[in-house]
Amino acid sequence: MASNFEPRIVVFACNWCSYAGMDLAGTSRMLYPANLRVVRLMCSGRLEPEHILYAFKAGADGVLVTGCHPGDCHYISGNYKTRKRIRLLEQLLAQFGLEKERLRLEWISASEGEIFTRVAKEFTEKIRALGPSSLKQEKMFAPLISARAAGGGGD
Amino acid sequence: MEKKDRVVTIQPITRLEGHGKISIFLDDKGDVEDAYYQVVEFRGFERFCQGRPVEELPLITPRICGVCPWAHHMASAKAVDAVYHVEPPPAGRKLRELAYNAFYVHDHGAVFYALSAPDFVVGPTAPRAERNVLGIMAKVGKELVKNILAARLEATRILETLGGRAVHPAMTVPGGVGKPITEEQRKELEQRAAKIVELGKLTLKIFDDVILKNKEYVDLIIGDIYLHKTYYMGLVDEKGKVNFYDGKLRVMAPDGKIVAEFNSSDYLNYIAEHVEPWSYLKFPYLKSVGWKGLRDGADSGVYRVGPLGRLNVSNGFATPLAQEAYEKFVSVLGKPAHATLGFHWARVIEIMAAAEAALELARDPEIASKEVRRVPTATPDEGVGVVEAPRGVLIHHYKTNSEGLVEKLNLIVATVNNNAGINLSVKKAAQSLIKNWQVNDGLLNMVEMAFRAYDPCLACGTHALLGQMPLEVNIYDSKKHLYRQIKRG
Amino acid sequence: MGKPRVAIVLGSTCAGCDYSLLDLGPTVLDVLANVELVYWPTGADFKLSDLESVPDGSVDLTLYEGAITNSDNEELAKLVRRKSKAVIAYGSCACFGGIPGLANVSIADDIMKTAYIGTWSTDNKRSILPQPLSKVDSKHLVLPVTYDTIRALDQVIPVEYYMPGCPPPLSYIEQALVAALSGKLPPPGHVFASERSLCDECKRTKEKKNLTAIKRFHEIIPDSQRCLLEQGILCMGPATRGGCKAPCVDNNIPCRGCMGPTPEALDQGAKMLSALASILALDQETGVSEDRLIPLIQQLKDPLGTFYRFGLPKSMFRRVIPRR
Amino acid sequence: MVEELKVGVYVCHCGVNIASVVNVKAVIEYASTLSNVEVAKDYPFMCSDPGQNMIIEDIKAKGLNRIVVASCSPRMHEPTFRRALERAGLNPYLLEMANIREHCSWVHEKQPQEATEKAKDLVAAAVAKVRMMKPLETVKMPAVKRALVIGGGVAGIRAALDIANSGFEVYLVEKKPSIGGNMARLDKTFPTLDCSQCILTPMMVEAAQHPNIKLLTYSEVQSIDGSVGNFTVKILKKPRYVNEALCTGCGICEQKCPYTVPSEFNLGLGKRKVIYFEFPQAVPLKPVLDRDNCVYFKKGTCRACEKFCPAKAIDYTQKPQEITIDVGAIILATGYGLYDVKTKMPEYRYGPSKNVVTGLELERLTSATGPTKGAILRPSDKKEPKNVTIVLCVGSRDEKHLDYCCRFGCVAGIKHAYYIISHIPDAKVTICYTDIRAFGKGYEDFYARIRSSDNVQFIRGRPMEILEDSNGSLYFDVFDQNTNRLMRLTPDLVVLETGVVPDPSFEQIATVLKCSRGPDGFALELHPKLRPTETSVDGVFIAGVVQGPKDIPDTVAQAGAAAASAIALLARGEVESVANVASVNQDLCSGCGVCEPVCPFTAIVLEARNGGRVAKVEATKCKGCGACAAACPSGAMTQLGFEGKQLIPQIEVLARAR
Repeated sequence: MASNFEPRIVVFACNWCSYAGMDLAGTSRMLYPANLRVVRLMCSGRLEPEHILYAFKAGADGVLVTGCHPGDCHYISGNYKTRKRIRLLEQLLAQFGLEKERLRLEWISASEGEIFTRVAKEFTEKIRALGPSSLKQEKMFAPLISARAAGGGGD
Repeated sequence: MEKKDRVVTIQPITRLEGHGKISIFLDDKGDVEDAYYQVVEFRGFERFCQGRPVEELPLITPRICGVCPWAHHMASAKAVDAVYHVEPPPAGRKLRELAYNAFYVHDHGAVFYALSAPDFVVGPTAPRAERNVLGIMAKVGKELVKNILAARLEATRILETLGGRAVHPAMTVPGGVGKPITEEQRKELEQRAAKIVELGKLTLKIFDDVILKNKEYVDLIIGDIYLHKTYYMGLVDEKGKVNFYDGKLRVMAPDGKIVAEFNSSDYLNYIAEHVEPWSYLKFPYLKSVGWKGLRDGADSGVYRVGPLGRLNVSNGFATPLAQEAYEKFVSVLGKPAHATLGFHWARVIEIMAAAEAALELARDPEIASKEVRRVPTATPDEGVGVVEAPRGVLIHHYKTNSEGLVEKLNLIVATVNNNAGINLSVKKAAQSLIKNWQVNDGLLNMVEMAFRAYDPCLACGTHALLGQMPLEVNIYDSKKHLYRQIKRG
Repeated sequence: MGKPRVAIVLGSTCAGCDYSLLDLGPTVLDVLANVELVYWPTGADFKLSDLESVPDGSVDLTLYEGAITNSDNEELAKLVRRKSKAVIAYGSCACFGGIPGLANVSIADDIMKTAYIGTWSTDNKRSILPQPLSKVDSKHLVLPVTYDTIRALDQVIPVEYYMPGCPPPLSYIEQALVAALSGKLPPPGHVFASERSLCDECKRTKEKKNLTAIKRFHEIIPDSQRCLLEQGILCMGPATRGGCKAPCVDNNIPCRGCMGPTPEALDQGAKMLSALASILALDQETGVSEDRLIPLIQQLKDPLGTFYRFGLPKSMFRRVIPRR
Repeated sequence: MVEELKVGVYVCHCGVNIASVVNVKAVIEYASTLSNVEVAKDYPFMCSDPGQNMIIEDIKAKGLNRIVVASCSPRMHEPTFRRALERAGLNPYLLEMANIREHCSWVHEKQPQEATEKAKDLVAAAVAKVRMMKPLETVKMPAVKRALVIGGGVAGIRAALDIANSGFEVYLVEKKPSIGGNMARLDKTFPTLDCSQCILTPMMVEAAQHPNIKLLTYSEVQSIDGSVGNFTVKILKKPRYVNEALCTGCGICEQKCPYTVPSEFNLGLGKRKVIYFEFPQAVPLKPVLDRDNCVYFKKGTCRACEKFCPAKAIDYTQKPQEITIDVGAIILATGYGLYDVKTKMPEYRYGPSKNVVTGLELERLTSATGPTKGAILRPSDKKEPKNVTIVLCVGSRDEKHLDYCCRFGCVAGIKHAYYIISHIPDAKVTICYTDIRAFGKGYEDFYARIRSSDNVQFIRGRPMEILEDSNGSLYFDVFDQNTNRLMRLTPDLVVLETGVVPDPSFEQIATVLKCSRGPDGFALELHPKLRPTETSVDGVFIAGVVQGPKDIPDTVAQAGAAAASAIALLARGEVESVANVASVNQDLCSGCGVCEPVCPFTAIVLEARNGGRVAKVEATKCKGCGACAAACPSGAMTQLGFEGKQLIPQIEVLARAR
């Protein structure tokens, strides 16, 4: 039942901007849904598409990738790499048939606790509305044959 | 009075590239009431090639069959050329043809020595443990077999030089081939081609000595068990000679009349495919005659392709040694030759023809030209590519969007063309060989020989892959209770 | 010890792997002389009953060729597992699903309809599809069940070794057979291929990896000396195991990844995707705005079919999500 | 042999910050069920000495070899607990923190259940990762014991002197002919009203004469390469056309030069010669020949300066000179410029009307060395203004212009009111203000003193458009929010306390240094509170207004702080790499070369290896971003401490609902 469905959301954050922004949300006692779980990296540029696919495979209903605003990367250009990778990954995920809304890229600066809080709320609601990710349903991988159209049959 | 329903199943049908089974139904007298030759697997390249960039298909479709990957590589390449409206420059085309002829030797050679020969060299009713390459070795001696394998390796090397790999090549690109060859490579290819010409001669001689000089076999070949009067189809060049790579499709009626000759791109006006729920293989037939069920004769649309088909529809070969052998073939089997086992003979003649053609091309200095491809400029749309696969006519037909992404495709594969023919041959052989519960290993093998003649490549047929099941004769009562079982071996 | 007992069995395959064994030439005879072939239907007149009749665990080495696309394949896989001490996933299909694994972009029903109803030449007004069980004037004919999701061998049975390649390079077959003959098979999990990616053995010269555009290989005539990727042609070589000696790349045709992912990769496609995105417009990346980035990325026409050409069933997601 | 994993999990209450929301006991219980967890304990304040000691004791007593601390953000206390591990003889990088405060208890106050469940996940994820962690080491490299200070204002001078006095060499680079910066333009400094020159000049001279300071005036930084401890800097010294070695600074050339142009130093209010001293107290006291306006360079005649120079120091052939220096640390002190009121705020009529001046211009009009020799005369008719309006926050605290406060405009404005009434006893001054921000030491007294004067009135409001009547006198309306009255003012001089912006030269330097800037263009400090003098680039520090508007005391204080940071680095004499560097498994690397161009710090080189290539990481150059690891198509490259093998188990736990 979608009503009691609680989305699982994995967040990837860079240490310098977005993770700090999330810390700020905390120190400012801003409230957001408890559905998010953060993986801390030094730079969003470390994040591999492989990790995102893994998160979905492991059961994430949504993945939120965050990094410094363009121009602000602590390592100069990591976030530009991330942007290119995510945009290309989106093309691939579309072919895999995964709803594009399940993967989101946001720039969060160290001072944008409020923006993160807003994004966290929006994203959680978006995923809640989408329902559980089909990748969770083991039956998707079941080798069984789908019901055939009789199509005339034998006689 | 309940009618008993009994079935003999032969699975797997061994020594062919593919996956099929024969179900033979006995009536209550123990005679064959009906026999079905089923292809039991399926993949569906027609579906998963959709959405792929069309220039990738010559790299994907060869995986339909690991035995004749070059046939799919070339048919696909020609279809893609057509889609992009680009023609290879002379050197590009000749390199393709050189590779393709070398491939014929490579494929036919393997088929004859590893798959067909045992039936004759070792003997159709010999214990099956001996009916294999080792059995042949025992008969003709290890040295000869070694030489044959070594000679065939020359064809392998030619394919490796031109396609990178002998199995699943990466050679063609839209408008030609990926890479030119050097003059040094051409010389090397020429030497190798000369060696496969020798293999061609040797093979003709072996066929002569072992089979044609053996009355028992000749009777078997021309005898009624393996005879079918059907239509035939094949590619011929402007002189009406056999051409494996290109030409027009010619159709010959059972009485030898040429009833159609058309550009391969018009195939849809002449060929349609019938579907049966009990086989993964479709049944193509001539539209002009129509599908009349699994029957032979002039009023049934059933036609046959492959070595026999090619020799029947053509006026022979462009090269001397092959032409000479062709004439002997006609003198023995007539024209058109309806003897199914004639496939074997036609096959060894084609080894000769392919080897000779390969040598001619390898001697042509132009193949070392640097201009081997043209970059397409036109907007891609639709195209058909047809070649003679070793097992017969092979059609690739692609339609793309303006970006060259495949929207729809159609594949009519050699063995599929022969599907109805194979069914006819199997049923007829079974009926004449199995009588009054007489079902034994030797007889069943002779039933298998009926289709082994076609060398049906079921991998191609279903664009699907092999599988295995036990061979046994199961006799059921009408309630499907097994009350008798004959296991081979 | 006596001759090693070897079986070569065929699942869903084009037969190219074991057909390529003939390209060993005369060596084949030595192999045949030195091993006891328990089962090899392509080469000799074996029936499955022969394999069924040998004691469990009595086959020293089984080469399983092909993917698992139907119930027959699955039964056979389970049978050889029972009979064999060691099983090699032989060829890309057995290792990763191979080209037939591309069928995981769809489901069996859809694929059937496309092939038996949708094609131009098919005359099938009654929309007949092949059926697992069908009756032809009172006679019952059976076909195996085709699965919706194609699987690699080790997704059905445990596998000791892997020999990728479409077909596998013959040198590795020789390696494996020699090991079997000497009774010195490597530790389980061994992959008969290079540990490094194809670039290690690719002869092309490499300069700076900075792609200003992605080109399809029919669009340009590449410099045959320089790295194809650096010329904008997507080559899977960097993300693909070596061992094949790069015959395709040598012919100016980009690698499509048949040797499979490298040892550290969880997902061959994702690895290549990340590498490609990283070096795309590298020099202008700070300047390239979103709206200019997307068209640049969309020059890659078919990410899924390119990144997972031979390995969709072993990709992280294993298949495209079926539309329900 | 494989060591047996023994994980210790320590959950902090942080007083009530965590414990009042998260059920710590439940987390402990859950943690103790996780694989390899030897101990799971809680404590009110894990970061306190007793808390740390508890961990240290357990490590020693129970032989723990992996530690998880669930408390506040790792950005807060990771170093603390790493040191604790070190004290216990454990490699400090075998630690993983679970942020159950900022990311949990504080943001889920209203959902204790959910918060507790989340805390469990975060702990489990930390355990999953820490189990895969390996000991890490850092790499050391000698640092060049020399510093570069860019900008010769009061901040740069102070920083240079502090470094020099601690015994290290300093290059002080100033783009203008003289050091001194904006402070040299001021007449007096608030609130003490002591003469700006009197306190600045001694410092300037001390810097010029200091044996450890190499002064490079009239020079600009061209490029900066390398990294902390080993920067290579190219500096372009512009030609003065005066041989500094020969010149005695007698000034005859300036007297004899027949041509004059507007003086930059006096902001165009006065004139200077074509060969000139930037200002009388210029340091170094060497003239500059302004080539663009020099008749000799234009027409080839004149040469007056050359003729009269007793030292024969004039050298028309001087060429720009490129100087390359190696330094270990860099201090940016490029200071500020004024907001371009002329073009951006035409409503203030600055430019069109000569009687609208900036605060800095008023400083020159008041200065004894200024164009009017210290007599406050309005520029249009050189008359003493009797009715002066001073407008505060011009461009500042204005979302249409600069949304930040300039932090000295208010008190400067008050000081300027003092200038007027002290120079012109019968003058009336009106100050239009938004708020009066007189926060500094002694500022409030000073403000009160001026406010109590009968000649100064304060209006709370910003002027509407300043207009000029036919005979050039100014008038404008302003709404006084204190009295709620619309007032019309008719001043004969308007002084604008304009907003400040980073000096234009900073942008180029920030770019070559790759050091990040805030939205307003000022340098972005590494941490606004804890590391205010450091930048995103190791070994590059900031002093003064380059980091944000400041008054002189704050500027000098920060200059000292920046100098201290630089001194600390130089005194250490070596730089240490980060521990989380990239690392390549050369057995698996095929030398494809994807990683090399991806690295922004040129830390990856491709070495030849039997016919092929293989990647190598220069650890001291690597900053540990991991971009190369993510780009590597084979997985041969990874980032220590963030290896795929370590991240995947963590992701697994966080993605899978229990």
